[in-house]
Amino acid sequence: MSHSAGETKVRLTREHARELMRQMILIRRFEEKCAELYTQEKIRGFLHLYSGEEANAVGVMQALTADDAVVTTYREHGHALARGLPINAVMAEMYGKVTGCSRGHGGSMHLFGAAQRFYGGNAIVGGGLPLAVGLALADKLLGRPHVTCCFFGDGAAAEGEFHESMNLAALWRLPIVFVCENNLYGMGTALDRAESVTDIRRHAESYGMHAETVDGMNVVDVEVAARRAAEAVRAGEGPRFMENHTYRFRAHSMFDPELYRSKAEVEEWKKHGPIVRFTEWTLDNNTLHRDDIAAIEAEVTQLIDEAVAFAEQSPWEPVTDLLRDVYAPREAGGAVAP
Amino acid sequence: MNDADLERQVRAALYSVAPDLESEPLDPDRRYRDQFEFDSMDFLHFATELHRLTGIDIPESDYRRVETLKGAVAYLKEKRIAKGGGDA
Amino acid sequence: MSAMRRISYREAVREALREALLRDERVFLMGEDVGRYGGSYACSMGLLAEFGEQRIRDTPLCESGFVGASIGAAMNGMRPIVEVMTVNFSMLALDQIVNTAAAVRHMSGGQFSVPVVIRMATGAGRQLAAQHSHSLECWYAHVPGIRAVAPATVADARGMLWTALLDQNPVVVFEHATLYNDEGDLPAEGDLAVDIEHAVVRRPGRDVTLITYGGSLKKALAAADALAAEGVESEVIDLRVLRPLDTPTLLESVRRTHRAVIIDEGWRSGSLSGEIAAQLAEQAFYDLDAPIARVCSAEVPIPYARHLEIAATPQAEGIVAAVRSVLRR
Amino acid sequence: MSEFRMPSLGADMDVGTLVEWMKHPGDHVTRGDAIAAVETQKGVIEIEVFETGILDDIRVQVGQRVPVGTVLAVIRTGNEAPAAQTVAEKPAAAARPTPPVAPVAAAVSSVTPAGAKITPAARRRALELHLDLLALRAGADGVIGLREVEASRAAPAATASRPPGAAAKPGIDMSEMRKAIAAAMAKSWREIPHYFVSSTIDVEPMLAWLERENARRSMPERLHYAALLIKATALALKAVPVLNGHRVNDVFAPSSQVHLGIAIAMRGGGLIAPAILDADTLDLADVMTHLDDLVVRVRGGRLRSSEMTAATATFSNLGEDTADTLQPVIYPPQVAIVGCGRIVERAWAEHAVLSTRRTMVVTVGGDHRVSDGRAAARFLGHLNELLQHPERL
Repeated sequence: MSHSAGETKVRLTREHARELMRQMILIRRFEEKCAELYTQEKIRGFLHLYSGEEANAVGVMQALTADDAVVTTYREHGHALARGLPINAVMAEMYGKVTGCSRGHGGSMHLFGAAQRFYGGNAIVGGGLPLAVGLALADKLLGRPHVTCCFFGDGAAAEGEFHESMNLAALWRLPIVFVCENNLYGMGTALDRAESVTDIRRHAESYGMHAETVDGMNVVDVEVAARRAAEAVRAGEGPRFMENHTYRFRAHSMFDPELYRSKAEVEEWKKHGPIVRFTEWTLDNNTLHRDDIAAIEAEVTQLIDEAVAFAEQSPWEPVTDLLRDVYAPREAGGAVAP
Repeated sequence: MNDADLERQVRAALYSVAPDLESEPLDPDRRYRDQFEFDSMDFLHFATELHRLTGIDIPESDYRRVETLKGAVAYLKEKRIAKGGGDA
Repeated sequence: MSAMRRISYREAVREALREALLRDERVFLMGEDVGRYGGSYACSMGLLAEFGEQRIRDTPLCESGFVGASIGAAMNGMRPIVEVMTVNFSMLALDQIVNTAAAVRHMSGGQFSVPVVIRMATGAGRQLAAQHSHSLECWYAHVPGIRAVAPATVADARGMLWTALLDQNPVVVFEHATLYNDEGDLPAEGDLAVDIEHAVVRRPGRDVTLITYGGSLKKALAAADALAAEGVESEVIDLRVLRPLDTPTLLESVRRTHRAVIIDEGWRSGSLSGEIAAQLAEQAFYDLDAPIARVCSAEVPIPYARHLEIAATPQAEGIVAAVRSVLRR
Repeated sequence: MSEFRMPSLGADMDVGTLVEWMKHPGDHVTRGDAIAAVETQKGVIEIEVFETGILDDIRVQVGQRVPVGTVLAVIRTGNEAPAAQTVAEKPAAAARPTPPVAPVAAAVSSVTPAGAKITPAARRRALELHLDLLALRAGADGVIGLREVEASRAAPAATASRPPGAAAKPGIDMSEMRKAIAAAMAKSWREIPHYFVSSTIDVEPMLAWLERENARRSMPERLHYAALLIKATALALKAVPVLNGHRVNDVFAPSSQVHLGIAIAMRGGGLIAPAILDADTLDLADVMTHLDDLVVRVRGGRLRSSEMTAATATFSNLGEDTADTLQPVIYPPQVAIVGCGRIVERAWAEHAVLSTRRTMVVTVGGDHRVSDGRAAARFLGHLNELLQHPERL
């Protein structure tokens, strides 16, 4: 494992390694279950899976405190679980049940968790970036020492909102860590067919922002880079940008024949998947043992089974509540001009 | 403004309320309501119209004084003098 | 009479695209994932191989940019067909469509036209929740300078595109996403172009006029079938063109049936259904034998859960109930 | 394209004489505009257009007398091309048969039974068929639609024939008006078993308040005591619903609104009772404004059709220098009428003290088929109470 990263050290204890492994496996198995449930029509709508990219969510979240904010995309199951949204509520949301983390209103693409400051999966490409700018602006104005972490894909870099947000964040020196999960394809369009400059990091640099490229298939590398970025941001240095090179093992969504890439390409990347690599590395240096991983698998399987049972048994939102939550009630005690 | 002018104003107010009276002979000494079918609503309209034409305010207690053509002319004359109004 | 064949709405769109590309060299297709991916709804599958990258252009995710570029290309001699994945995403291009495409002809004093065709999927029904399911056609139908059409049948999906390309004005085409798998019969050969000016009576009837378009047409027809069993003969009108509205066809029908039910997947407030109701009230008031009824989406962003999505959007049962109410049954 | 027809303005109107076109061909007309004046038995009434468009193709000329329902002109709406000039005798389009110009036309009312809703299509169809809207029976849901109109058409009882009116001449034809009053009052007296209940009301507080009030008001804002009586009558009617509404087809339908007909004498004889709509909800200044306006227009011979048909009860005030009591006759299909005598100073005993007071005898004429004297007495009690506190009106 090559974490040559200098100033920020990660103490990779056995417990921490086990936790990183547990989270990545939880996300992987959770999504595999979702794919299965999708084919059984328990889950509907679009289902965008994160398989192969788990190291990014798991690694970055290690650098955040409970008070930091997270904004993400429609491929956000991993972020939600790594951020600590209850697995039962996430699974129930996939089912559309009222016990879901968004009461079944949002589904796979719109997981929200106010308690975790998880500001949702946004299904408009690039739509989360200006939102993150605003969250960070508010924290700055209110003098809070919080960081906003904004995840997005490589496809977003082509949107105007990406560039507008980079500029605003840098101009106002806002406390944001931008995490571009570059998985090489915006849906079915390869990066080099969508971007004149494929080093997305360079876009951020052009706005005067510190940016670095990270191996997004290596969870420890991601964690180290994220801690470095978060510390700098928290120290008041303005926004930071991470371009994490990663790869999605599964199709863009469940309904995607993958005409735009070869099977061989996918198989080659799978050999270097984040779980495969972290397993090899921890076994090689005896941080973890095969028994540990078997135990994690067993534990995760049980959690997922319980989550499915919870979702199955959960009630639907009554249709009479259809119009619930369209408008917020007036703020209590708020002054109203006569 | 002489009496003839004032009489013209009174007649104008009267005929605006009841155009059909224009062709009828008008006895200057008799109350309108005794000569024509002229009720209290008509009278109110007449008084208001006279006020509009002359600018003179007629309190309700003076209504009795403008119930005839002759009375109305005399009343207007008196009020104009009281106001110090000339022909300006 | 030529032989008939059965094809899907998706195939009809693809055939229309192919025909346009073959007939007019100025035509090119542009949009997100229209090439390698084959179109997010697979409408352009195979076209990249046949026509090459110059004419089947994958774009980055930059709706304002590529829609704006199509406007420029149209003003400069080309006939672009742009695909925007969904009407929700078209909001990112709304500035270019409304502030430029719709306005250029008028604000240039007639010197420039914008003969672009912008296609987009619209509507709910697939549990895609609040950022992929809305019916915002009304916003485009609000804007002078734009022609807005909604092919609801395989024949219209096949035939509207060519006519739209002949139009010198920006034409926005709304394809309801629940229609792509529907099948219909088309002549095997011949000119399949159809007009994009008139509404069409899809089912004649004497008792009530159901006015609808796009994805709601089949629901209205299903409701008409159910009502026929009760002895109610519904006339079903497919608007086809959302701007400019073919009001005479609507008036002719309502003056005969004296009753109108408008089915519109858009929200009721400030909607196309409201505009139609207003026109009927203005021009056919004395012919009405019942208040105009509307079946629209509930005033809520479309929810994910299946039962809530169904409850939020027009359904045949609701249409039947609305018809019964205007018939006072 | 829509047709502007000779409207039916009352149960007793079957024909009308066009006396004025207030707009010319090619003029723009807006829904609600009075565009023509029609002479009826009741005088010249301005008639409104219910369409916005261009007045096109006038088919009836000034001086022509035509049955209700006859197309007077065509209103061109939208972007339609102007109609080819047609002669007045042009037969009506087949799709919308105009009524035959027959010597005997059916009596048609545009008044609907109070409380019933009639659809626009049904109203037009009924007019085409010369059906009396008052005779139509609503469906179970209280609505008169095309279905009910067609059903009534099958039942001939819904139509009533009336003798044709005498030839008209422009202006207010007093003999015609006398005839109309005669017909309506004879029908009322023949069919309605009237009862009369009277009270002498102390109007001293009302007049004293009014004198103070008028002293501080500018002349155009001054109130006539009739305005206070009208407001108080409307409020008292609201409290006694059995006096306020229409009786049609042996069924009394109370009205939730009080549209108070105001009997206004024409100079030279005759009486018209157009309504002040929702009189109970207006403030005194508004009542006064409406009253002024009605008086001026009645005496100028200009009324609007809706004012002629809406009244749910009628108010009649004899006025000053007249007589002590008025026993008024009900105007059908209404079921009550309130008559006020002149204001007279009378000796007044109260709390064992004798004084003089200005007083007025108020009489309610009621339809005994619908209400009893007790209801009228209750009304008079309310009215008296209201008039003792004029400042609250």
